[in-house]
Amino acid sequence: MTNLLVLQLLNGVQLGIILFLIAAGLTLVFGIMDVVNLAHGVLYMAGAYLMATFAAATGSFWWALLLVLPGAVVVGLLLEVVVIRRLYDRSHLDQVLATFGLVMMANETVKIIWGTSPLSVPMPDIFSGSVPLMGPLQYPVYRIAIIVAGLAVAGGLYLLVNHTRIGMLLRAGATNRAMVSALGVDIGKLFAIVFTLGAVLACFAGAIVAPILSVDTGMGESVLILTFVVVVIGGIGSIKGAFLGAVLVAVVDTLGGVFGPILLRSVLDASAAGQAGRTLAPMLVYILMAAILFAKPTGLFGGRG
Amino acid sequence: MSRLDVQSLTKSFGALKVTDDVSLTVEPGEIHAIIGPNGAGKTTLVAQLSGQLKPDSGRIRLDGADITGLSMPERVKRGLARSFQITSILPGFTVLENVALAVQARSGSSFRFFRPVAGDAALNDAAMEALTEAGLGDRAGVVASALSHGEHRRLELAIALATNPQVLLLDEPLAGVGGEDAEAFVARLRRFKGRFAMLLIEHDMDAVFALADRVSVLVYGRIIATGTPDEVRSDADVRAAYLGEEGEEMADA
Amino acid sequence: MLEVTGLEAAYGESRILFGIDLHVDAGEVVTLMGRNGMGKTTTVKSIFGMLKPRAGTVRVDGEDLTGADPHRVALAGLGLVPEGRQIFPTLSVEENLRATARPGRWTLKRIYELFPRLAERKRNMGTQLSGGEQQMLAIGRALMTNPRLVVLDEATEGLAPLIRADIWSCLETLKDEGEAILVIDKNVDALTRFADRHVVIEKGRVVWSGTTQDILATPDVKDRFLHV
Amino acid sequence: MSDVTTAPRAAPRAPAMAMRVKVALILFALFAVLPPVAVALGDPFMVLIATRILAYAIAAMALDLILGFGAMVSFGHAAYLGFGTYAVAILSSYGVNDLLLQMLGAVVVSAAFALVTGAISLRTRGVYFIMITLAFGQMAFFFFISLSAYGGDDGYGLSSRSTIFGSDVLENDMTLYYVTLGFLIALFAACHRIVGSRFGRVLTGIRENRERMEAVGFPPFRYQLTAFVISACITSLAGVLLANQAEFVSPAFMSWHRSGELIVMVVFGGIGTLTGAIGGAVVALLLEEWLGALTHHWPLLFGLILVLMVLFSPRGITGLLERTGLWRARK
Amino acid sequence: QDVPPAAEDNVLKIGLIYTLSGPAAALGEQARNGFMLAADKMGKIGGMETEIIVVDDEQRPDLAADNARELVQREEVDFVVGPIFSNILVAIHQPVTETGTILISTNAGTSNFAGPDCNENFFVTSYQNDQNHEVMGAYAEQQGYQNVFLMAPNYQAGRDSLAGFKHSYTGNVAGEVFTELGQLDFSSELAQIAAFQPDALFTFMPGGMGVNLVKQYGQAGLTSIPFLSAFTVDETTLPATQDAALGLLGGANWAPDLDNAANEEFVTSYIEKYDHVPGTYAMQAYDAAQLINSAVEKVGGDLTDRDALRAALKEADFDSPRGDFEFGVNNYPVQDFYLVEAVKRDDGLYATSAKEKIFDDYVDNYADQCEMQ
Ligand SMILES: Nc1ncnc2c1ncn2[C@@H]1O[C@H](COP(=O)(O)OP(=O)(O)OP(=O)(O)O)[C@@H](O)[C@H]1O
Ligand SMILES: Nc1ncnc2c1ncn2[C@@H]1O[C@H](COP(=O)(O)OP(=O)(O)OP(=O)(O)O)[C@@H](O)[C@H]1O
Ligand SMILES: [Mg+2]
Ligand SMILES: [Mg+2]
Repeated sequence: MTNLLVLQLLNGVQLGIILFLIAAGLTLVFGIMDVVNLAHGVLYMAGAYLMATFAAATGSFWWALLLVLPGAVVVGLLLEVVVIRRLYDRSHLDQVLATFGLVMMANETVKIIWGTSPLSVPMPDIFSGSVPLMGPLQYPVYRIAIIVAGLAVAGGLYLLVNHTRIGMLLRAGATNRAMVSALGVDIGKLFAIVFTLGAVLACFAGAIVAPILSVDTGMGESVLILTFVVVVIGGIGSIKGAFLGAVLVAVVDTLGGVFGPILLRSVLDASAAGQAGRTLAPMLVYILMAAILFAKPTGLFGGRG
Repeated sequence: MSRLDVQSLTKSFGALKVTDDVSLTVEPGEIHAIIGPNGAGKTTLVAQLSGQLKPDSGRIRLDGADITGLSMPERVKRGLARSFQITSILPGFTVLENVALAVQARSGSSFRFFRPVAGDAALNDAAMEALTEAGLGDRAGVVASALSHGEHRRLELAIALATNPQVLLLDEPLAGVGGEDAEAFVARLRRFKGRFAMLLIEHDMDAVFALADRVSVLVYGRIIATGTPDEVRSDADVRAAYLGEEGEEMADA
Repeated sequence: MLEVTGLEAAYGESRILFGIDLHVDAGEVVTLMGRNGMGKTTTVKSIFGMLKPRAGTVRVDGEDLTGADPHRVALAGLGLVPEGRQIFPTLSVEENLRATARPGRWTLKRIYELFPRLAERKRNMGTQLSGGEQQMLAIGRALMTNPRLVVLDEATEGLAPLIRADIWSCLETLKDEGEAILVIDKNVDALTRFADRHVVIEKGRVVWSGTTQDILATPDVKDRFLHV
Repeated sequence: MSDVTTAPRAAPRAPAMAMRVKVALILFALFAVLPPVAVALGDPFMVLIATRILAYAIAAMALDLILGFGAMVSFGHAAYLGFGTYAVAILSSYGVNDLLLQMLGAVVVSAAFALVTGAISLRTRGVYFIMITLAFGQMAFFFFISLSAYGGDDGYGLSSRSTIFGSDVLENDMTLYYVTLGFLIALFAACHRIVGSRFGRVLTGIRENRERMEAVGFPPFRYQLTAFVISACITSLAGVLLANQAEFVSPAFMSWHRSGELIVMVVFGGIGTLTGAIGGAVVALLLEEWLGALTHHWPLLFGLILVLMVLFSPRGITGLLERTGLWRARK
Repeated sequence: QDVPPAAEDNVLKIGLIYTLSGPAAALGEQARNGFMLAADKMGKIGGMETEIIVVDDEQRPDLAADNARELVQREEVDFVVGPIFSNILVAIHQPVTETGTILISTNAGTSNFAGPDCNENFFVTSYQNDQNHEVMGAYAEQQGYQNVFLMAPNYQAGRDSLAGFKHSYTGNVAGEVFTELGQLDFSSELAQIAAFQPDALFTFMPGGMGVNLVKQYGQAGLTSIPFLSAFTVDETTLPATQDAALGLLGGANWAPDLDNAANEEFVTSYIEKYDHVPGTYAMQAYDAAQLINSAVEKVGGDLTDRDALRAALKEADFDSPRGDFEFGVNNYPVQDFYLVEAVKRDDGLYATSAKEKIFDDYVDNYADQCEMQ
């Protein structure tokens, strides 16, 4: 029982890191540049599709990953220059509408280019094994690699935002673009760079989860809401918050699914517990978010509302 | 009985004691000015009096009734109004609507869902009156965001007047108002004297010494002196902490 | 070094400026005066490209920067202390100073010497400052960009008399160091002490301009245009 | 950060307001003559589609009441649409077929849910408000998903439409259409009055500057909560009508996609105008219908239209009309 | 009762209603392709001028109900064919059948329409939803598994699937887990499976969820535990799972390599036209076209006599790629079911392969609740 608990905890943390990897770019753009980018999921999907395409073309995971990055830069810059740039001064609702339109366009475009069937990305050989954990339990090496990548991204972003001039300028620019500009900073260029960085992060997340997840047209949408939940729980604009939010969401989800029914069975009879468990399980994440926002209306680490 | 009676108010931000055992009163019809260096805790004091911030300890009484635990709107209903140091208006509303809303707050329930408010003469007339008093009568139909800085200050005043206060907390009403406009402003405030009591925070010493019945000096969260304008002006500590040579000039004048 | 000719500007359909001419030479202190709502701030915004002028030119050192992006105007050597402070609320005091800083004579250390209060509050967030402290921060922030011409729009609003005096002496120091200054302030008397020239605007037009001697010689200028 | 509550829009000036009512009246007149025209064109089926559009228009207008005027962007409003549809399904399975009783049921449940969740949600602002309302919407959604007695996520087919005082007039598509239109007009009139009332002005004031409103004596919470509940109740009425139109209920009516679409309709039409929300619902649904008939790749075109709309007409269709002068208020 | 729409001008009108947008579009496309393949081959279905209208239900029941009404009332089609999903079927069933129009479901087969709510205008060319799960239950029983772990997404079809499995499986249930719809990561469930070490896993994970599960199953080192599934390992997901799915088992009413002439022709011509291996979605829609063809031919193009038409449909007189095919009392098929396994074909494409026949002429469990004769 304790073994299982520990293992499930580990699983939760690891799922959390995957979530964080996807949410990181969103926090950056949403929290710091104050742009509600629903198209973030699209970028994540684009990363996975680019990965699948390059992997098929080159036959190598590593070459594909290497090619995804410039591809992501192109996609990100294009999106910024053509659409996002014009949304910085607009209300969140305008941003929602425009990026919602982008989502529709992108999903359809992907379908036209790649078809509707899910695609596949093979696992790189050196990561394809598992390491034994306790007893019969094993842990896939690739997931360990993802954890490492996620931690590196988290650390890097935290430093970037909180301890560099670029980070300061971004935070300043989010609240008062005109003033930053009047003090001599080309904020337009800066925002373009950061949006592109966010796009690259999203594409990177899509690319590296492709070997373990299904690459299909729905993938962006299905994580979008979850990443927003993560960002909001952590507090908008907080990298630290996004990280903890992601882990919290994942752990609650994982442990709740496993131990919730056990707990319920101790207070209800079996069939009622089963019914209640099934009703509550999918709500867990939302109950968690509502509870956190009830207690802390601006999320765990959000200073601003 | 004092209109406003503050006893031993204390407030800290973390380790920083911003309000340190402050006690003061505002008598009916009186203008009580508070001066003090930047960051002394004047705005924080107003925030506590108006209900925007909760004091750590101490009591606030309005006309004898304890209002320490009341919310901001409840205090307004009892006649305690404030103006903001940093302009705070409804930018998308017209100047008139800004003031009419303040009138509405004190006249009857706002849970009325069907009668059109735009043509409500009772509200508009009272609002117009407040606007004229604040010298903004000719700008009534303009959208508030299009006012200049100085005009915003006057709108702040008009809104506060329209709530029909017993005690008006004015946080730097003159900031950004210059020249003749400032003189007119001071004259206007003087006209209100007697109609209601005022707690005035101002860095414009001309205005303070022209208006105040009493002046308190707040430094590092503590009141270091209270007295008539003349007493305060000649206080050496006050000069050293706050007035500098400007005080000397005035004392000489 | 700054030369403004025939500047016209409007917010949407309401025209505010009707041809402003004004220039500030290197090392010179010029004031822009006028009653509330006459277009002083609008002039500043137009110079900095924060509002695109309808007509006229803005030149810095001969380079035409009319309607250029604000950052180009700033990089040409202009520093702005805006009306209403406009501190960055999500940055700490020190970050406010450092974020847009450019290398030069003004360093964090000198700013803290000028405004010791800022040093005491350097970890506070921008919004956790008193009004006057925010004003100091706005001035410090502009100086940290090491401009050759500082534009101060109501920079002493809300400052205690002592600090106000400090600012004036600071401006005098700046002037001695050869910095050019364009200043808008309601404390006309303090300004006439060390400013070189004065420009008075009324309803978007320049109605008087001249040197400090001129003002002192014709006291009715103040009465006529400023009513002080 | 500036939250969504910073709707950068001017409060409607009186002349612009009158113009909007005029446009709404023109819209209603067009709706009123649609059925005979459809019959004349030999396409009576149009009426059924139009009924769905009208029902969504009611919901979008209700959302605009809080989104446009109160800056409360509810991302869980489809829940109330769902409560309305399930009120029909559940009550009719207990033999309560009367439309008005079903509406009463929908309103009572929605008011209760909105009161509780609204009170909690209003602790937050901006994007946090969006997400917490989403959370409550999702909880309602998952509750109905697991409601096996009514088909769970498969939904539940209605054996017949609601009755009015025992008569089954609604079985006739035309009657249903006109009843729906009647509700739309009546609810528009009500919303319009609310927006222009004392209450409405306070609500708009809170949108503009909450702190200032508190400082003049309005506690924002109770005004916002009241508006939230009113909006929820109106939305649930739309749900009752929608269930009658589709003769089918399903949790799909209350998924977050539906909530998102309602927001899209409102913003697309131009927020804070009521008329814009109705227009937004009509145009968005018609576009979907037409583009869908044109090509299976219609999302590409629809998405493109949304993006272009935002880029070139900041205030949605309303803004577009104003720009072309069709809507401009004469001085 | 409405009058059945007349077949004017001797045109046969058929409306296809499938999910063609959104994440599940691949399934709808296969079905549409299957139908169009047959239609193109036949040219004139039933010897009549044929018009086919394809609409996208967007996987939205409310929209689908309107779409269905539009097909029936505005387009006056003679047949509605579709959909993929059960909730869409529930939404369109009444609008179509109440007008006397024939509805042929080529995939969704819910229990209510098989049992008490069966309808003379409603035909199914796929199966009753529970049956594929029952196949796997029977297989587990036959293998003598005593301890099976069950896992399905938490929604109506998922709950039905586990019930279906347990219908023909009598052994012990090691664990029963309901996952979230659309779940991405199964590490927690996989850990549970690893901890329980069951004799086998039975799961129902359609679409992207299945792809994720299959990929992660191998990565978690669980391949030694038999993987029994339904709608999880099929021709729509195999292109994404590829090698990861090889050897995994499923239950189905057909596989591309069934050895009969009709199947041979169907599969080859499908691959030729669409470049991928067809799945059951395509096959069942293909059969729907054949079914309409046979019935219309039988009544000689006279669509006004509905009773005759229904009788002709009921005969199911065509060669199905799955071999034996006939309708039961409830108009659901009576057919054989197989254990299928994912394989890599000689041409490098991935497909399922029939390993073993589990049920012969199998009738669903609800047919006796249907009151049609
Ligand atoms: N939220 C806060 N957290 C921490 N410190 C704060 C906060 N708000 C204000 N302070 C500090 O409290 C002190 C008092 O601020 P306050 O605004 O009351 O000053 P003030 O007397 O109004 O000054 P001024 O005349 O410059 O407006 C300041 O030093 C300020 O930095
Ligand atoms: N954003 C705006 N939109 C429309 N009109 C504006 C706007 N800002 C200012 N105005 C108008 O432009 C005129 C000039 O304003 P400006 O701010 O330049 O005056 P100012 O001389 O700086 O006054 P003050 O001393 O009060 O700051 C005013 O009449 C004001 O109403
Ligand atoms: Mg202050
Ligand atoms: Mg100004």
